[in-house]
Amino acid sequence: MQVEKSNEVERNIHMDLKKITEEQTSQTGLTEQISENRANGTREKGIGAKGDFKPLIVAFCCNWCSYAGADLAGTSRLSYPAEVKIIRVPCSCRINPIFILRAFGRGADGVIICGCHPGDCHYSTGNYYTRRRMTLLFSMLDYLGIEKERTRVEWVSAAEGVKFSTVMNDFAKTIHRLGENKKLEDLRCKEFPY
Amino acid sequence: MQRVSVLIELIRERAQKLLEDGIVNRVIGWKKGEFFYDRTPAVFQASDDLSELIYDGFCSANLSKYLIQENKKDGKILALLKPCDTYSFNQLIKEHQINRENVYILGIGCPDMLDINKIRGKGIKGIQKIEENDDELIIDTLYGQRKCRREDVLLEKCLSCKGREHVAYDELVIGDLRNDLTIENEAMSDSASGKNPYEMVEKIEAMTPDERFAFWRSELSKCIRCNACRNVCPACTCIKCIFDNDRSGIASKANTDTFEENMFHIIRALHVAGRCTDCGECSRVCPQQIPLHLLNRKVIKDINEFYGEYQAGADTETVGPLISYKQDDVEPDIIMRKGGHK
Amino acid sequence: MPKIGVFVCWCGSNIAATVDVKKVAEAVKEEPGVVYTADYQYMCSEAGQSMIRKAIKENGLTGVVVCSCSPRMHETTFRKAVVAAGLNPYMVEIANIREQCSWIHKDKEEATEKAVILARTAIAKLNLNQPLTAGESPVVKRALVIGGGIAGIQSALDIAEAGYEVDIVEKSPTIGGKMAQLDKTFPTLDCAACILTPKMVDAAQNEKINLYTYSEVESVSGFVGNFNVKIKKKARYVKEELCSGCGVCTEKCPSRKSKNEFNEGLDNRGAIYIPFAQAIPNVPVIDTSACLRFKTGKCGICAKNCPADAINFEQQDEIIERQYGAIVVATGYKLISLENFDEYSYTQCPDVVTSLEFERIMNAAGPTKGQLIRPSDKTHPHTIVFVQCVGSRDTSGRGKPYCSKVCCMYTAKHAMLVREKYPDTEVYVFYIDVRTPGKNFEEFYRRAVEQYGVNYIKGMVGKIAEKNGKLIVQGSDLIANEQVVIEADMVVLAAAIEPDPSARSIATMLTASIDTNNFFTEAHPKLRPVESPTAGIFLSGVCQGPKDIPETVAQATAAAAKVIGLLSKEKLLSNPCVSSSDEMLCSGCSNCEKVCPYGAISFIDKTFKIAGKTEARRVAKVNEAICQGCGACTVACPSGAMDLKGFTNKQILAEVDAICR
Amino acid sequence: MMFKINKDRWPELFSEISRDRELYMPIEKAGQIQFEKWNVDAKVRLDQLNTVKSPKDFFFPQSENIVAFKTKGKNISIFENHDESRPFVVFGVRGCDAASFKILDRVFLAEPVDTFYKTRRENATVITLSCNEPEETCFCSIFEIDPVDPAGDIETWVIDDVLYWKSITEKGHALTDDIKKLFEKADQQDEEKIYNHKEKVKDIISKLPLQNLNINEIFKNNSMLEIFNSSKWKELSQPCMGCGTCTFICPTCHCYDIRDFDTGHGIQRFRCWDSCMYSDFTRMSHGNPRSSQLERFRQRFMHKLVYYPENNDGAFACVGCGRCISRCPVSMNIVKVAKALGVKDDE
Repeated sequence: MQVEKSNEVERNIHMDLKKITEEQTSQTGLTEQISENRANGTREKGIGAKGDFKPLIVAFCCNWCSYAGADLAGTSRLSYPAEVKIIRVPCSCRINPIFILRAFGRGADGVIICGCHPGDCHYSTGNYYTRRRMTLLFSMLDYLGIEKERTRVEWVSAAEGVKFSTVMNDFAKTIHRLGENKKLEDLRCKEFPY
Repeated sequence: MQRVSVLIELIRERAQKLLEDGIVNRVIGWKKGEFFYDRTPAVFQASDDLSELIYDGFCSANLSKYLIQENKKDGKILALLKPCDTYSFNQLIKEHQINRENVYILGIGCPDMLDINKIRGKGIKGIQKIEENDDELIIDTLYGQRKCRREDVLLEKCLSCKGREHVAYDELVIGDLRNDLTIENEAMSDSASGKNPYEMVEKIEAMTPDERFAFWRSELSKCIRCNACRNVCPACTCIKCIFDNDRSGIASKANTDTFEENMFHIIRALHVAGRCTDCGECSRVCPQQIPLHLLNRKVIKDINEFYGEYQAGADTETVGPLISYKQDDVEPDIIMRKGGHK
Repeated sequence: MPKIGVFVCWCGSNIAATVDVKKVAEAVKEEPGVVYTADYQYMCSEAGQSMIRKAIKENGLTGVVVCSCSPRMHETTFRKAVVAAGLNPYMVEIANIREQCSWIHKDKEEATEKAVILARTAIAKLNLNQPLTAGESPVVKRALVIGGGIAGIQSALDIAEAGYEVDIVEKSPTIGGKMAQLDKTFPTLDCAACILTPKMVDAAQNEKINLYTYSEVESVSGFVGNFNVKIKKKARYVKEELCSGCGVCTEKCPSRKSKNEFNEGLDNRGAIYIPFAQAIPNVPVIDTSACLRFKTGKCGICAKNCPADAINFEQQDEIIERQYGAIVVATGYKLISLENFDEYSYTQCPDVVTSLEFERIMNAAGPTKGQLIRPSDKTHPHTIVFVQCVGSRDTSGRGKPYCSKVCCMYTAKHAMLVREKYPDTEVYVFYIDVRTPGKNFEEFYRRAVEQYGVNYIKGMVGKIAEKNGKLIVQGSDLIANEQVVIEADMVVLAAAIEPDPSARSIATMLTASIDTNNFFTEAHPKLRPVESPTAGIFLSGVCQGPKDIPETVAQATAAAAKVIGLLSKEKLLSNPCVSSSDEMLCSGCSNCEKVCPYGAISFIDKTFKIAGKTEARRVAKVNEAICQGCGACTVACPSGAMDLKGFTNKQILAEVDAICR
Repeated sequence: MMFKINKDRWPELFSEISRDRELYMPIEKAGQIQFEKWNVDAKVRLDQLNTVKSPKDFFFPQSENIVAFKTKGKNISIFENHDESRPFVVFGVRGCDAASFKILDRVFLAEPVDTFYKTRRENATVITLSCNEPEETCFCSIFEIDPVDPAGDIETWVIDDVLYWKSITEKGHALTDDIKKLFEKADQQDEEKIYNHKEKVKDIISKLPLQNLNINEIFKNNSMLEIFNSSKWKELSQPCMGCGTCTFICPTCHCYDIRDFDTGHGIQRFRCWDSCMYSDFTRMSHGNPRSSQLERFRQRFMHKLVYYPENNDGAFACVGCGRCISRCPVSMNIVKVAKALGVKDDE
C-alpha cells in the first residue's frame, strides 16, 4: 500500500497506536511480553542457556550424494554437532547465493554447501556451476571483509558418511572459533520482539 | 574542445546522410544541456534537429542501454557508440536483448571522457566554460579562471581504457582523433592512461579483513538505494529486478538495515558477473560516488585469474564464465588460501 | 489457508530414545498452518499410515509433515498414504529426525530441540507447497546396445526374444568382441568360437536385431523412453549389400604391412581385410591408412578383382539418427598398456607376450595355426613362465588398484593347455594369490597343479631380461622364502584389464556416471547392479566391472530383462519437480538454456499485452518431459523467472528462515 | 541581537551545543559531505554548499519503523517501535533546504498530522547558514528564497573565518542563551561587513545562468491540462532511466511507501521513501496507473510545478537547490523541463 500524501497513512498509524495502547492494557503488558518472549525464545542462537556460544549452521546438501552421505553418517552413528541443520536441494547447483546471504542475514554463523564430487553430479554438470558460483561468492564476501571461513563448499559422496561427519565437526569447530556472525546479520531479525 | 570539434562535424554529416537516405529513421546521441558539461542522451528524428547533436568529453553516457528499449520500436536506429560502449552492445546482442538488424552502429572515436565530479572535487565552483588546451583544461568560473591537468579529471574507466577498437560497428567515424590516438594507444599500455584496472582492487585485497570491512561499510553505508547504478547498467536487463519484485521474497526498497546494503550490492555484482564489461557507468552515476566498479572489477579479476582471461562483450558468441565450466576448475577453497590476508 | 498435520514417528526407540517425540508434537502446534499433531511408534507401518489417512479425512488436512527417518527411506511410502486419502502426493514433507538427528546426537534435550527446528522447517516449506502432477511421456519401443561383444550380443538377443527391435552399434568391423579372440574358455575348456559364433549368427539373422558394425555413437540427446541417438556408420568402402564375402580382394591386396588387430599384431593383414573367418558381417573393410589407393591414388586391384563390384572408394561416413526407449552399455574392456612395466621387458622381448596374445598363439585359427612357437624365432618353447597380477591389485599407480578377476583362471587354463599339448614343456606361474571363487573354479585350479603339474610359485617377478635367446626371469618364492631365477623361453603376462577407452566419452554422452577407473557405476551396488543412475541406461558386461563370461552373460540377460520391463510400459511418468519459467519476468537472455544439461529449455517469441501496449518478447519454455529438475537454470536466471517446482526459491528461503529463526 | 565567534573557537561552540543535544552538520565522510552527527574528530565542512542528501532526512527519514506485530498462536501483539526523537540541532542548513522544510510542513503538518514528523520538527533547532559562493546550478532566488538571509531558528554567516550568529525564533533564543558565554557581541562594523557580504553574493546570484528562468510565467499562465498534454513530455522523458536519484536527493520530494518486513519472529512495518520514477510506484492490484516512464516522469514535475502549487496557494514544490541538476545520471532536470514547457508547442 502506498500513498503520496501522508493523510491516509497518518490515520492508520493513529489507529495502530490506539490498538497498541488497548492491546497492552488489555492483554500482557510490554515487559511481560519481553520476558515471555525471552522465555520461549524461539532463537536457539547466540549465547545458550549454559552461557556457551551456540552457533547456527546451515548445511545445503544435494539430494543424490551429500544428503545420502549425511544419512549414511546417521546410520553409522557418526555424530556431529546439533548446530548443523540440513536443507535438502536436488543439486548443489540449485543453491542461489541469495539463500546463503539470507541465512547469514537471519543470523546463521556458518553456511556450508555439500554436493557430489565434480564429475559425479547426478545431473552430470550441476556442481561444476556451483563450484564457480560459490568461488566467486566466497571471494566477494572475503573482499568485503566478511570472514571467509564462515562459508565452505565440500564434495561429499553418498558413500562418505565418515567424511560428512568429519567435515561437519570441523566446520562447527571453525565457526566456534570465529564466534557470532556480526558482519553480515540483519539486526531486525535478531532484536526483540520481531 | 578542439580535439573533437572536427569529429562532431563528421558525425553530423554521416548521421544526416543516413537519415536522408532512409537507412535509419532516427539517431540516438547526446544533446547539450544548460551548462557547458551536462549532456543528455537524446533521440533525433529529423535531420535538421541534428544541429543539436553534440559530442565531446562529457558525452560519457553509454547509449547501448537505451537500445534495449529503442530496438523494440519500428525502423532502424543509428547509434553513436564509443569503443567501450560497443562491448556492452555485443553483450546485449549475445543475451538477445537487442536485434542487430534494428541498429546501425556508427562507431565514433573517443577523446577520453571527463569526470565533472572530479573537476568539482578540485573545489572548482560556478563552472561557466571549459577550454581544452592539449593536456590542460582552462575553466572559467563565476569565481575566476581555474586550470587543471586533463588526466587528473578523466573518468575512472578511461584511466584503464579497454582500447580504441570498436568490437561492433557498421561504420566508423574516428576523425582526426585516430593519429594522436594510435600514438596514445601505444603509450597507453605503460603510461598513466593505461593504468592497471585492478590497482585499487589489489590495494583492497591487501588490506586485513577488518580494514576491508571498514572500507566497504563506509562506502556502502552511503548508498541511498536510488537504483541509478542498476538502471544505468547495460547488464541489468531484467524485466523486473528481484529487488523490486515482491514475489521474489527478497524485495527491498530501502536500506532499512546495513545487511540490505550488502545484500543488494553483492547480489548485483554476482548477477552481472561474467556479463559486466566494466563500462563504469555504475560508478559514474552514483550520486554518493560509491566506487561500485570496484565490486565488478573484483569479480572480473577473479574470473580472469581462476578461469582464464575473459572480456565480456568482446564478441557475441563466447559463453560467459558463469554459465560454462572446466572439469579442472579451481576448488572454492582457493579463497581460503588466497584472497586477502587472514 | 493450509491445514497441516504433523506426525512424529518414534521409530521404535530409534528416534524416541533420543528425541522427546511428544514434546516435538507439542512444540509445533502453534506453527502457522498446523491444525493437528500426533506421534506414533511406527508411522511407516500400516497402522501409522492409516492414522495419517484418518487425520486427513477428519481434519480436512491439506498437507502432511512426517517427522521420521530420511525421505530417502519412506517419502514414497507417505506420499502413497496421503494419495489414498485424496491428497496430492507432493503435499508431504519429511523432517529427517532419525538419520540427521536422533542417531547422531546423544543429549536428549539437544536432539529434541533440533528435531523441533527440523519439524518447523518442514512445516515452513509445506506451507508453500503446491500440488504437483507428474507429466507423462511415451516410450519408444526400441533399444540400443552399445558394443557387440558377448555382453552386447546376449542383451540384444534377449531383448529381441521379447519382441522388441534392437540395434547393436559396434565400432570394429565385426561383432564378437574379445571373446572371439579367445581360444578355450575356463573352467570347461570348450572353445570360445564354438559357443560364440552361433550366437553371432543368431544375432545377425534375428530380424528384430539390426547391426551397425564399424559404427560409433556420435551423440545422444533426450531422456528415458525417448533417447535420440546419432550413429556414425564409418565408410567401409565396400558395399555390404553387394559383397558376398568371397575374400578375393583380401588375398589380392598388395599392401601387407598392417598389423592384424584380431591376432593382437602377431601377424599382418592386407589393407582390405576381414578380421577373421567367422566375422559378422562377413564383409571386408578398407584400412585407408594402409591402402595404396588412398595413399597414392594408384592401385585399385581389389576393385578390379571384385566379382560383385562391391568396392566403392567414394563411400562416405553416414550419420543415422534413431530414437530409442532404452540404451544398454556393453563397451567391454581392453588390456592395459604395459609400457610402464619395464621390469617385464614386454616392449623389448618379442617372446614376452600378453595373455591375450597367448590366446591367439594357442588358437588353431591364430597366427601360428595353434602351434605353440616363440614369436621371435618360431621355435617351440620348453620353459614358459606365467606372471599374474601384471598391473592388477597395483597400488603403485602404474597399474590398477582392483583385481582383474579373470587372470587366475585363464592362467590356470593356459598352463593346463600347454602341459596337455606339450607335456615336455615346463610351466611356472608366479602369483600373489590364486583366486578361484566360482563354480568349479577351485577344482579347475587344483587339476592344473595336481594333474598337470604346473609349478605355482607364490611371489612376484622382479625382472625379466633377455640373455642369448633365453629370458632370465628373476622372482621371489615367498613360501620357500628365496630368490628364484628361471631361464624361460617364453613369458606370458596376465595384464590387467581396464574399460574400453570409449567408455568415458560414451558416459558423458549418456550423462551416466563412471568411477575413478572409468567403469560405469550402477544405480545401487547391491540392489540395482545392472542400471546406471541415469534413467533408461543399463549396464552389461565388463564396462561395469571385471567379470568372466558366465557372469557377463548373466548380467547381459539381467540388463535385457530391465530393458524389456521398461519397453513394455506404454507411458513413463516424469518427475513433476521440474523448472518452469515465468514469462512475465523472463527477458530471454538464454543463460538458463546454456546451463541446462538436458537441453530442456527452448525459446519462443511471444507477444504480451501489458498496460494496453503489446510487445513481442523472447521467453524461455521448459520441456517438462526432458527437465530432470536439477535447478541449475534457476540460479543462472538473475530475474528469478526460472523456478523449480517442489524446491521453489520461496520454499528454500522459508526453510532458511525457519532454521535461523 | 547578533553575536560572533572566531573560527578557532568553533570546536568549543560545537561541543557546547552538543553537550545536551545532538548536533548535526555538514561533515566529510568517505569523500562525501553529509549531515552527520558532530564529534570532536569530525571533519566539519561549512564551506560545502549542498550536501548530497538534503537535511529533510532529519524530519522525514529515508526509512523508519512504525509498528511491529508479533503473532503467537492465535493472538497478535502490536508494538509501537519507532525511535524516540530527542532535541537536536541541525547546523549549516542553506536557505534552499531551510525553505524546503516549509514545503514539507504543508504536507505532514496538515490535518491529520504526521506525529512522527511533528515530534522531530518540534525537537529540532535549525541553524541556517548564508551562502558565500553559489554554484552555477543554484536557482533558489527564482522561488523568492534569499540565500544570504536564510530563514531558520538561528541564522548565521561565515565571513573571513568569523561566524556571525543571530537567533530569530524562541527556540533560537533558548539555544543561544545556553551558549551565550562563548560569543562576543557583533558591532556596527560587523553589521556592515555582513551587508557588504550580502551585496557581493546577491551580485553573483544575479549573474547565475539560471536566473532568467521565469517559472511563474510558464506555469501560472498555462492551464494544467495544457501542460499535462504537452507534446514535450515525450522528448523530455526519453532519456530518463527511472532511477530514484532526483527524488531521493530532492529536499522537497515526500512520497513514501509503507512496507512490512517478516523478521521471522513477527512483522516489522516501516515506511520508506518512494520514488514516482519507479515502475512499482503506487502499484495497485491492476498494476501501476502510470504504465510508461513518460507518465511517471511527467507525474514528478506536474506534482512539483502544478499540483502542489494548486493545493498550496501557488507555492512550487522546488527550492532551486540544484541537486537534481548536478546529480541526474542523464542530466535531465527540472530546469530543462520548465524551459521546454515554456516554449509553446506551436512555436
